[in-house]
Amino acid sequence: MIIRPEDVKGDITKSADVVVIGSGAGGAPIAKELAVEGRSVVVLEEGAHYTRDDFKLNPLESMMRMYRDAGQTITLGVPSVVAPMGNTLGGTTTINSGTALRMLGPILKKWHMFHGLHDITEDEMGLLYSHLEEYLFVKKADPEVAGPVANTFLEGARKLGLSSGWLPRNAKECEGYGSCAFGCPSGAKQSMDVSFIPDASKSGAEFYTCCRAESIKVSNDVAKGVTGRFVDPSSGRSTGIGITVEAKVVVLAGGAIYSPFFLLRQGLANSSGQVGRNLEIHPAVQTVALMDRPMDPPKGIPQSSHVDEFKDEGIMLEGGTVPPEVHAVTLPFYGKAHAAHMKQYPNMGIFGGMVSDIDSWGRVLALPRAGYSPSIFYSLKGRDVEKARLATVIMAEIWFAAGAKKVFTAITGHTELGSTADLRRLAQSRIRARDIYAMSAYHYLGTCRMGSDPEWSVVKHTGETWDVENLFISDASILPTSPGVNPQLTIMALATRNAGFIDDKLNNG
Amino acid sequence: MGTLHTWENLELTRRSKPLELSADVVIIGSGAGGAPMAHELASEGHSVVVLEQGGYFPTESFQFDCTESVRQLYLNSGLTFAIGVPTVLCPVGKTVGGTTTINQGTALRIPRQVLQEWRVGDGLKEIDPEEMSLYYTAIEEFLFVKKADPEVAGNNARKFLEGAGRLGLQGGYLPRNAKDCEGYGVCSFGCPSGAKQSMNVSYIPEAVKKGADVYADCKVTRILTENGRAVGVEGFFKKHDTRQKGPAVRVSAKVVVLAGGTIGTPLLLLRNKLANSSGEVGWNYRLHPVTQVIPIFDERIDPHKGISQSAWVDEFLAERISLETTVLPPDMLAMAIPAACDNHSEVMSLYPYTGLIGCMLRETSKGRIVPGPRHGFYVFYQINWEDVRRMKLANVIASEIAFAAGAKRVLTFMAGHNELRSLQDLKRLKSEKVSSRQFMAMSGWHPMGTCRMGDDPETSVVRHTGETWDVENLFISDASVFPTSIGVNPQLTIMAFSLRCAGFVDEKLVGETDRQEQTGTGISTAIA
Amino acid sequence: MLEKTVREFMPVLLGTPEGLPDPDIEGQTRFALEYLSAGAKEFKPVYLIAAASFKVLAVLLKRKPWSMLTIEEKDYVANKLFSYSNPLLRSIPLLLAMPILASYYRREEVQMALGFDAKALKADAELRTVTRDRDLPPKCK
Amino acid sequence: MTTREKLYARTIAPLVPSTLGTLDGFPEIEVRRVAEESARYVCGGPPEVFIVSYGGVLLLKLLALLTCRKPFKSLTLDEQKAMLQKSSESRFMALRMLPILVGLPIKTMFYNQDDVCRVLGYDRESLIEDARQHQVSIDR
Repeated sequence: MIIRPEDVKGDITKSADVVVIGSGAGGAPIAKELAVEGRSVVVLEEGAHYTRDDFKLNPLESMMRMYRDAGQTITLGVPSVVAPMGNTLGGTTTINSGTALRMLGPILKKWHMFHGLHDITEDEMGLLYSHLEEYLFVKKADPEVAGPVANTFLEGARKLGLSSGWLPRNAKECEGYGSCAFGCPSGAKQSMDVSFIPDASKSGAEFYTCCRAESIKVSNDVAKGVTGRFVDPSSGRSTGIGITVEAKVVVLAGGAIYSPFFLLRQGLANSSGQVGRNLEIHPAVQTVALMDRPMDPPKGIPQSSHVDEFKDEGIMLEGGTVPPEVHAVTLPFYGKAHAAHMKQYPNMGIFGGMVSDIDSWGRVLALPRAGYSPSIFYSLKGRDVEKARLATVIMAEIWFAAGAKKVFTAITGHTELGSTADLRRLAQSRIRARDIYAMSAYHYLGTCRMGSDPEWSVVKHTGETWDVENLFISDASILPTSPGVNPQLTIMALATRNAGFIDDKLNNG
Repeated sequence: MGTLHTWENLELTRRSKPLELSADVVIIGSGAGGAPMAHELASEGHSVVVLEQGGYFPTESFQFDCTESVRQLYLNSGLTFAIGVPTVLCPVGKTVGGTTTINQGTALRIPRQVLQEWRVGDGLKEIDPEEMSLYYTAIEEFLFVKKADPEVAGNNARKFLEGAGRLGLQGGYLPRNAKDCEGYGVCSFGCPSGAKQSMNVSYIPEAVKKGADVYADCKVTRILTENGRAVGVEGFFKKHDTRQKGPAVRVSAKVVVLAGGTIGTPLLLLRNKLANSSGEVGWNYRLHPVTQVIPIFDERIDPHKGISQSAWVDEFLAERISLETTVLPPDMLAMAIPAACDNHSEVMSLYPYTGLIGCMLRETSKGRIVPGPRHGFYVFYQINWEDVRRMKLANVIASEIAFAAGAKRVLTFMAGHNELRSLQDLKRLKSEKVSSRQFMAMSGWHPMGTCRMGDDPETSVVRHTGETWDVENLFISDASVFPTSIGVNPQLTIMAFSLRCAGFVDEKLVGETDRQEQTGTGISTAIA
Repeated sequence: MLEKTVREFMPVLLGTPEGLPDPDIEGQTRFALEYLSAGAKEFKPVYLIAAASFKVLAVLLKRKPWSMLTIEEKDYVANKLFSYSNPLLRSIPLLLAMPILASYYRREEVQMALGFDAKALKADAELRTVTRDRDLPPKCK
Repeated sequence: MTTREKLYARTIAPLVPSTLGTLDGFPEIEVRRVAEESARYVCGGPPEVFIVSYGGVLLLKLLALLTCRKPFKSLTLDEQKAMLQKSSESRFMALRMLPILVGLPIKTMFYNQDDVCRVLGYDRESLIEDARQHQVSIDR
């Protein structure tokens, strides 16, 4: 069952087979798989538990409640990237757009070749993916419900002959309320808090919400348990009530930013020095099109269509409509000009292009800062800047083919493209990383990466860390490179796979 | 029936009188850009004149002597170097049949993504992929294109594909425009058996049969224009290997087609100050930089036996990297190995045990062509930071394939990592950063992009039809019209664009003859 | 101190949106402060530094004391700063405008004018209950 | 042989033995023939290539003078080889490329000779004969 901080009176000490830190795409599947196997599972989740009644389609309030730093986390570096992260029961899956894509084929081959992960075979992943797709009701977005923005963009892409289509989403009977990123009002999106977590708690798993894990107890290189403390959801300060859990296996699933932060604070499992390094955030650059007909942006599914013509080259274009108050911040105007453009918001269409970053440098550090928050350093470099420019050019071309009057891009000097001549000037220009002003990222990964070589990786292919026995890491941080698409399904697949290994460990442990 | 004229069979001497010609179309250059168009227009019944600055060499004249054929068939006898760090060797053909006579015969279609990127990023929406595949099938059928035959392909290709297979990389034998090839391994120096269907044995003889006149040893210097329309060209005969200048030549034509190649066409335009309102002529020079990795096996490979370029791995094409096997006869390999005295001779003594894997990039770096004094020219090309990283990744993959294929040592020509004896050295190479100064032997075999095609006059030189924006009836049909590099050997794509451009030239000619009936004034009368 | 800054920059960065309801300074400032305190701890000091540097740059650009500058001139300075490719200069107006714009465009009546009716959508969502069992058709109360 | 080719052949001749390195099992190096053919090859190219190549040769000789304080010709074969080896492994790109640039035509011309190729298993006559029998005609 799910325990709220109010129900907890005094300090708690428990013992269980497995303790999981974090209930996102990495933690919840493990909790459910092991609970169904009859193991006793305790999950500590730092965020609070919100149900669909609390989601009232008001983005800013839900951001203040369910996002880390109210959605204002920014990476330090050039360009500074807005990096929203979930901090609620169900982790980031509660506040993502629900796109459930399988990882690209060539990327798995690269994992074999460059990271030595030969044990993760193609058909094993295929099995895991099909099981998850069936369990989460994954099906393609419905064109009628998707709304005019997605349909118009696909029309433009088809006119240019680019391979595009509707995205598979883990939504059941979605009616297109347009606010997946702020909690699905109708509960259609099968995020963790409505799929894995209820099933896990039915089979006996205990979820402690608003409970922040402090440290992992380790004796002669074997993880023994976890100590944590309950925090007040609104202010983030601790309420003084502690919790300690003894367990045979400890699973860290805090996400690609908070797992390494947790390990670095305690100086754990970092003999290779790779914890926190190799951060990839799959940054996205956005274009806004001013059409001549009303597009009614907030209605419909924000992320329902995609253009994957250039997915092998690391560019994936996906929808990204946002409500007015979030969109207002990204327009490249201020004062009178801003108001004039915002008046035309109903005629605006928004689309995003994600770049799978290979050259960029990213790192998570546990610097002394007020409050419990890591410092994220990231700078876009080389080929990724090129890809960001190419993604913008392709999106602008598609918008013009779909009949846009103007296209606003996120590249200084080319913020407003009135005609294809401006677009050609952008296509031929060579921009630098600091010319891109509004970049956002949603898929952080790679900070405790899997590998076959203890010098270059943090965890084995089973998810267990090289240095500390019985300490597993199962979230986005173990992915060595970006899967080229939205990683939520891949993280769940690897989590389910790790659950199998944890089960074997418990059998003979 | 047309004729193929050369310096000899016209018995030209310094004092013979100037030649006056007139035709429907004059094509400058007989390479992959000019020959298919000449054949297409000649079979449509138009009178076609092709002027080629190089000499004509029948198949019998190719005698396996590489240095001799390099001096006869290559521009500047194969010694054109691009100025930049590192200096890049840019071998280009100067003979009847152009660079196709001295290329390896690989006939690949343009990758789908690249064509889409052109249609979307560079504004060439009118190029329709289905239409292009029609041209490709027509050319492939005309040039007997088929995959290299494994028995004839040689041990180097077999070993390479074995290694790639062990790593699970997608690859295979290359389609080649060769008919019953016996694997002599000297394609880059003139195919001795005439098996390689380069232009000088395929489109040019067929075009001559259909009535086209081809003039070898004829250098074009001026393009004649009349109020914004191209009406003819001027040049002079010059024997290809001596400095001896012959009589002048003037050809008046309804349509002028430049097919002099990525270096020849911009030089002609820049010297005539033509079609350069956008200022783009000569810029955006691309060349597919190539570095090579030489694995040394412990069993005999005999690289010279077999097809020189016959197998490739296109697994990483989306990351702009393609690996192709290329083997060279001993003297060319000696030229390609950048090592000094003893270790050079040591590698050469192991020649029968060496293979060679070429790593080619679809680069994003750009260069420039600048006309120099007295018909000379300078090439500037600087590889940028991203391509250096890609080149290092390509070398790492090639070395990994080589080790998987059982190589004992792998020579990668990067200073500091000259020789990889074990996987340990490979790991060190993987972890270290490499700078452009460390590349010791880089060459670029596919020059492209100096007269870019586009839909906007300010940033491109020619329309999608191939006609220049500024000068009417002046078409460009060679690799210089490619907006970016394409990642694979471009000869088939150049021919496909040449056929496509021929369609538009034919329309223009039909329009021209109707205009003449109405106004009753022929072009030639206006000139005389 | 923070409240004075937010109130001061509200008209400048918001502009006078004709056709949309006029800004209610009180409510928006209160929400902006709440939004600022909910964010990262360092956000408030950074916000004050950004406001100060905006004023200094405005005086330098316009060569007039800050109090004499009209709304149009401040507006011009904001857009000019944003056109630079130097990330630091460009982030000043972005940072200052974020809470102000968010606080204005989250109000009910402004969203109704822009065609986004949250209440109606929430009411419609209430009717639907999505269950995880496969065979039941969608229930609509 | 133009005057330029004679000049180039004369200046490059002393470099030939050391550039080719120790060649056990190969026929004797005919220094004159290799030098003349390299000169003919380099002078066939554009004038800039001749200038750079000839300049390289002079620079190399100057380098020998500076480092070993003796003109290149008077150095023993091993000293010459040691100097070329050291220069080709230096950190500076210019010094690294110098022996390679100068050695390029010499190596090509030497390994182009028929007798040397035969040692490497590349028999030109038999290939020519074989090609003559396999002439391909392109009748459809």
